[in-house]
Amino acid sequence: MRSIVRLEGVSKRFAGKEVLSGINLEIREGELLTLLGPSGAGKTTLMRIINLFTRPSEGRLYFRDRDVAQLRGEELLKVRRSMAMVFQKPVMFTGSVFYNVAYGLKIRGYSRAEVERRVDEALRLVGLAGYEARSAHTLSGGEAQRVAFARAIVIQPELLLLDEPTTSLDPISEARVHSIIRRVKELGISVVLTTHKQHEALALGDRVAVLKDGKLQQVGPPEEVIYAPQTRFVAEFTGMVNIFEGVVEEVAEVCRVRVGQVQLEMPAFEASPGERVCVGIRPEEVMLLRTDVPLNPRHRNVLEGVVEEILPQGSAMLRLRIGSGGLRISADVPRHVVEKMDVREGGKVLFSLKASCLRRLEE
Amino acid sequence: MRSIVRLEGVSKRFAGKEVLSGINLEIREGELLTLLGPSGAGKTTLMRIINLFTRPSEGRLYFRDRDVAQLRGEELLKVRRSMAMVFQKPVMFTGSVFYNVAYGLKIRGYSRAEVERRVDEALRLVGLAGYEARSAHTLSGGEAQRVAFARAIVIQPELLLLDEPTTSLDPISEARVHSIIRRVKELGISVVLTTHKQHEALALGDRVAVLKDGKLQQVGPPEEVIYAPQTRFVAEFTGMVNIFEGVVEEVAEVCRVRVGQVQLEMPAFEASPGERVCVGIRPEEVMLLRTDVPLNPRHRNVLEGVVEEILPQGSAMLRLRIGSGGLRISADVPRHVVEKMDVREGGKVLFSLKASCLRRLEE
Amino acid sequence: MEYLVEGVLRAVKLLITMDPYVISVAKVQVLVSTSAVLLASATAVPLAVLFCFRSFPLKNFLLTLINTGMGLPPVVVGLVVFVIFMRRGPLGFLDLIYTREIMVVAQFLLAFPIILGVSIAAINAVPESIRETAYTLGARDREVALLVVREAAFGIITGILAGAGRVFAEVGAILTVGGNIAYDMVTPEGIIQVSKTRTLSTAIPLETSQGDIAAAIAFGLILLAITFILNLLVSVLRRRAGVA
Amino acid sequence: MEYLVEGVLRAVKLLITMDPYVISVAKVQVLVSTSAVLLASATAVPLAVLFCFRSFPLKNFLLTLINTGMGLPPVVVGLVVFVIFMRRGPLGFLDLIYTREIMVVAQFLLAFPIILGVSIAAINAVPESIRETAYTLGARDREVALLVVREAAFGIITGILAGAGRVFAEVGAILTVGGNIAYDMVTPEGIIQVSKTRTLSTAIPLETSQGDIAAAIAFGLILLAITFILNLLVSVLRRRAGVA
Amino acid sequence: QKEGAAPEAVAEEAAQNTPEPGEMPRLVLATTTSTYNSGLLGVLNSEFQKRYGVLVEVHAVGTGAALRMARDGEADVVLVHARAKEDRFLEDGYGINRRNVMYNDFVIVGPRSDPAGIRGMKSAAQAFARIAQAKAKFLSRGDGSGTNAKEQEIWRLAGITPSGEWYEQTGQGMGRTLTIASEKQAYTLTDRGTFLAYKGKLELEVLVEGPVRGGDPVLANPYAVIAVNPKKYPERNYELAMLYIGFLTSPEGQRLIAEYRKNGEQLFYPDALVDRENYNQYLPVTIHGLYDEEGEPYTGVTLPPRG
Ligand SMILES: Nc1ncnc2c1ncn2[C@@H]1O[C@H](COP(=O)(O)OP(=O)(O)OP(=O)(O)O)[C@@H](O)[C@H]1O
Ligand SMILES: Nc1ncnc2c1ncn2[C@@H]1O[C@H](COP(=O)(O)OP(=O)(O)OP(=O)(O)O)[C@@H](O)[C@H]1O
Ligand SMILES: [Mg+2]
Ligand SMILES: [Mg+2]
Repeated sequence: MRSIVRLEGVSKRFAGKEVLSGINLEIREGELLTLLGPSGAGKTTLMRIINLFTRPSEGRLYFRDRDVAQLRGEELLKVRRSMAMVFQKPVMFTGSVFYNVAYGLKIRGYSRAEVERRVDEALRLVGLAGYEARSAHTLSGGEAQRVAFARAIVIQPELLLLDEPTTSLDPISEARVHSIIRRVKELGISVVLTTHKQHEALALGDRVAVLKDGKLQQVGPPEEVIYAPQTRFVAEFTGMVNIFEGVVEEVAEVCRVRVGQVQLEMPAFEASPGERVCVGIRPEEVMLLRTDVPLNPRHRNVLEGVVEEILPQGSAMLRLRIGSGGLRISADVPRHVVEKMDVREGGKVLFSLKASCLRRLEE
Repeated sequence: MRSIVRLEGVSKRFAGKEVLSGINLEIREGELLTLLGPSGAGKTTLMRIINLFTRPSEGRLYFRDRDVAQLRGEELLKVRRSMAMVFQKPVMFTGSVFYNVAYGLKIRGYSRAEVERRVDEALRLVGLAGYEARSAHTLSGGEAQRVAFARAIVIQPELLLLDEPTTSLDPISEARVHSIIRRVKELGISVVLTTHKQHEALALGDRVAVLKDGKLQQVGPPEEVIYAPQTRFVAEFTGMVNIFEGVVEEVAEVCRVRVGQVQLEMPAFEASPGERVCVGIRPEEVMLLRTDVPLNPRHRNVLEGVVEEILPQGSAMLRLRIGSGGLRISADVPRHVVEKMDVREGGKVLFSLKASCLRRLEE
Repeated sequence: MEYLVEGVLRAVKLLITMDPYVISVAKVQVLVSTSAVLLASATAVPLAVLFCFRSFPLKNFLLTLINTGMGLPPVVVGLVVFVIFMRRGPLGFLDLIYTREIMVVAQFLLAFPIILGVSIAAINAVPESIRETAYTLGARDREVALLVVREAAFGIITGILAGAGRVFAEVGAILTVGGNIAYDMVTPEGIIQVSKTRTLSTAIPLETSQGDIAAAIAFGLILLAITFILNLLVSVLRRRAGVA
Repeated sequence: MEYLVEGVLRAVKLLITMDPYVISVAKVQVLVSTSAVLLASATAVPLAVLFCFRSFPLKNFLLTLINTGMGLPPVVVGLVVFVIFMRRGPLGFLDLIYTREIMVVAQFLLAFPIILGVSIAAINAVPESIRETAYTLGARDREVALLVVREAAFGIITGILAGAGRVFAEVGAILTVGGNIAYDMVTPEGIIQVSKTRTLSTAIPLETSQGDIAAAIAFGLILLAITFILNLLVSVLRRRAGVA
Repeated sequence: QKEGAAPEAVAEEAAQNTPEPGEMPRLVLATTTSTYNSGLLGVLNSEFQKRYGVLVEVHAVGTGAALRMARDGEADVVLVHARAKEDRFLEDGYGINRRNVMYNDFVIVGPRSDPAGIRGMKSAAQAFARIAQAKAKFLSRGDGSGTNAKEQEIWRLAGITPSGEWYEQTGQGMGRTLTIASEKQAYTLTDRGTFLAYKGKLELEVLVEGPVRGGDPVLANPYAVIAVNPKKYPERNYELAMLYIGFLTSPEGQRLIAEYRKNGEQLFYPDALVDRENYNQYLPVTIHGLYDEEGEPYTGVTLPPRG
């Protein structure tokens, strides 16, 4: 796939503070790339750089293989006009919904008829047909968000930049926006979407880029990011709550790592004995074992522990916090399993950290 | 527990449109009540009524057993001063963080020393100690949210009203705000919190009140709301995606309901044969059955179906959309189960709708 | 009080009979003052946008100067313009003194700082996000400026109305550079007075100096009526445009 | 041009020598005009808050009236005040005509609509959420109003400066009600002129009519200098208070 | 020791030594602008103040407005120059005890090039007729002032009703009208005093002289002082007004007028003294609220002997 935007070694400093550093990232034609990161990670800044709003302090920015980082005037305008951006907190221009949506077309000099046709189309797409005459300031938050969408889509950009488009929406509106985004993608428009919601990044993105403190942590398809997090941060941010520091004791076909009083067996990785490493496992990969049947010898890393706390996790799962050998381990277990096994706070449980699910994480 | 606020038959109309109707709700001393509902449900309106901001069109509003709905002037002020509200989108006053937090104290005429002591305490509570001199307009969204908190808490209200306090926060900031809210509760302050996030309502609330189209759907502890939804809306909004309309065929120790070509067995409820009813089951309560071992006769409502789609659901689960006998059923199954059973799109599966999990829902 | 009553009656009568003198004087007023306001708006509003969008050294000091300019004494402005354009002055060869054109120049100088100052305050209050949104939609600087002006319309229009108020009511400057000149015309209906550079505002002190207070009040009322109609027009247009 | 140069030199000389006549005239100006501006601000700003917070019938029409008021011709305001307060007028018994007090009244009427109009525009731009937040924090109406004024400070101050600009430069009204009176006082040092109701602004046309254009320009410059210093003061205070 | 004192100290001291204007009895004089602008009133009023401790509050507003003020009871005494209006003022009962004070004259001025060719003409009316014939630019004050009234009178004498674009009305005071005439190189009628005061700044010349320089007697410009009738306005200070009239028409007052010079030129010619030896100047005998130099109530006025 051809790339539409490519960043090479892009850095940005504000008043000496490095907000983005050494970003290498490609946005491919037709793809939906989600940019996942916590507040302050630099997501908005990165979007603004792509939109030629903010000039990178260092590095190169290619738009369709042309270096555009230092463009000015009409040249810059031409490139910017092939993109559209929807801000985190969209503002409505004073005036009607029509005025808002038509704005980008009018300044491009489209004919009145063409403007009307396209505005109608765009409003239809976001499910606001018939809203043309409404004053934009009287819209609800969700409606305003969708008008902002229509305003951006109507100019038929090659690349659509969406900065946290669902952050303040309720689940129903969020689902609607997601389906609008999918429809936009079907129109062949490439999309970059920032979010701090893991589930959104994973559900929408063809690829997910995880950003933290201005550095790209990992870029890849959603499954890879969840199940093969490369860094401690990516692991934490995608919900891998069990992260331990330990010391490598043996490197062979499998590796053995000592964590507290426990030795864990896990898939081999490059390291030398005595090295300090960070390992992690997702809470739903911690398996409760029945104590009323003999232990299956297949199970590795079987530990005994005391349930310190049981918290609801979503609606179907419960999260057990288990203390074991100086470690605190969280396990997400379906409610009905917990009930069946009669697990209670203060009770003892047997569980296994499946060896194949344990992963080594970079700091 | 004594009630701090009680609403009796409260309705509110704006320009003839009924935004709240017949709300009966009690807020108990020391509790944290979450108000769950989609956008436009009337959550903000309800909060404003409690804060004596908006006068109900009908009904009574008691604050500590005193009818306050029609208070005016200084009397009203006195009651309002024992509450504090944080808006959905908090605005900062122009000036320093100190100015913002101190505002409520200054207008109450506290001494300079007392103001400084309390502001310091409040900023410490929200983790912004040392921010006093910062200009409030330069704060990030999350920081502003926390300053708004401090501004409300500093006056030591008896009741704290929080309107969607975490809506625009990333998960890390959200967790921080949650822990602040818990600390506030420990100070003995009662809290009402609105949200459209099911997980937040359930995780934080001592009780959850579900609001839709201005009507209270259900009020109760979180588990009750999830596992015993009374209405179709509560079920849908708390993630019960499998909802079917059917006809009662038999009412005995168990009920039998025909849905499409399928007859479902479920716990008894009051109805007469031939009545149309609505029944539902949570997707994680749909159980995949192994086909390589004989069927356990315990299983009720065993159906065969074709997997039409597999979607990621959170990070650990997959959602299977299964077509069966004219129904479309969603099942949330742990990823590793799906892998082990080698379920694929287009393949056949056997599954059971556990009878005890099927629930009747009012429209 | 009789003066007031008489003044009101006189104003009504002059308006009803469409007194040709009053009409010619009012015409000059409207012509000169609206030209000045339009010119001042056309220059001050774009400058206000520039002022708010750019940052440069001494910005605050410049703002203070602009605000000071709102207090330029009209007579002094008139004198300075006069001194520059008078026969022996550096621009005397243009032969503009005692013409309507030079009155426009003088009033322009009076309206300009007010419109500029109030517009700056109004544009300052428009959130930056409006500007940025326009840019992301592909707007040019000029288009962004227009949009911001539209958003600040309420305040800017207030500024323009304040500027208009000043020049419509102002005497010192146009009297000095315009000369308050009228002449008599012989017509079949008799001799009528026709304004050359006399305006309603400069006619008022003339009536006062003749001791005709009622006439002065009548002229003032007519002037106010014109200002009011202009204001009404603006407010209707504003609501029609839906900007504020 | 020589007039201009001479005017500047004369202004500098009058200031350096602290000419007692100029000082007494300037004192009256500052006294009268600042009183008028302060009074007008003290009434117009609260009214602007009320205007913005309340909705009532004919609100738009009232706004148009206020904006029209920005164009009240000073001479007419002067005449009307005069007619009301003159010996034979309804309030003649107060014996206020040709006093500084009545000058304050007249200038108050001129400053009031400008400060009101511009303040309304400024307060209109403050988001309603500011107001509501204050209420939830337990503020009384008065405290909320204060807060909103603080938020709109930049615009309101611009309005007050525009009002100040108008009255400091204004001649028509104070000339009519104040009479532009100065006394020749016979003192041991000789005859010195002392202002009773003469201000810098009314002294300017007097000098012009006496043919002393340079003196007129000098007085104008001194007036501008005073306005400038007041503006500078306001801008410093404003930054010190951190409101805008 | 006054020599080295800082200017502000002098000003302060002056302010201290001087009775506050508010404490002194006050006389309100409404007058035409030329008397004030020429500086003559300053001289007369300081002498009056020195002598009687009375402050004269001058409203220099033009003849029409001055008479209006007096009619409204806003003045004690008027000093004006428009005979017809004065007569109406007296006839209506608002004024009383009119006295001639002084006179000067009007002159016709115009551009050096004199396009209508009126230079040196002896008759003002004929000069006007020639200007009208040539349609040479002529500026009228058109403000109902004394000068304006005189101009109308001359047009009447010439039998002409001036109209058309050559005949413009400024509606302004003499000084400004002269300035405009100079800028436009137009003819105008002016009182000699104002013309002399502005001469340096004007590109105009006297083309037709008034009676002071032996010209047309029609161009005479007499000033009169009139007290406001105490019957109409009992609250006005009639006694002070009469004191002022007495002072202006006294030999002392007349001497000051005759001696007043501006730029070396005499502007006004005294006109009040009568040739009869035994003519008694009217003066009030008691004046309420007035005290003499010893602080004793003031009971009469003794004017210095004639000469
Ligand atoms: N114009 C600026 N001047 C100074 N610092 C800035 C500027 N813009 C952004 N920053 C800083 O850069 C960092 C990254 O900001 P950015 O807005 O890109 O984060 P984000 O990932 O979009 O966060 P959020 O989820 O809160 O929107 C923050 O620390 C922010 O304070
Ligand atoms: N002042 C008002 N005038 C007219 N309608 C109003 C007013 N305030 C609220 N409404 C309407 O009342 C309904 C409920 O509004 P409310 O703000 O209480 O909802 P909400 O549950 O807080 O929604 P959200 O999650 O979007 O904040 C909406 O349909 C809204 O349009
Ligand atoms: Mg951001
Ligand atoms: Mg809400």
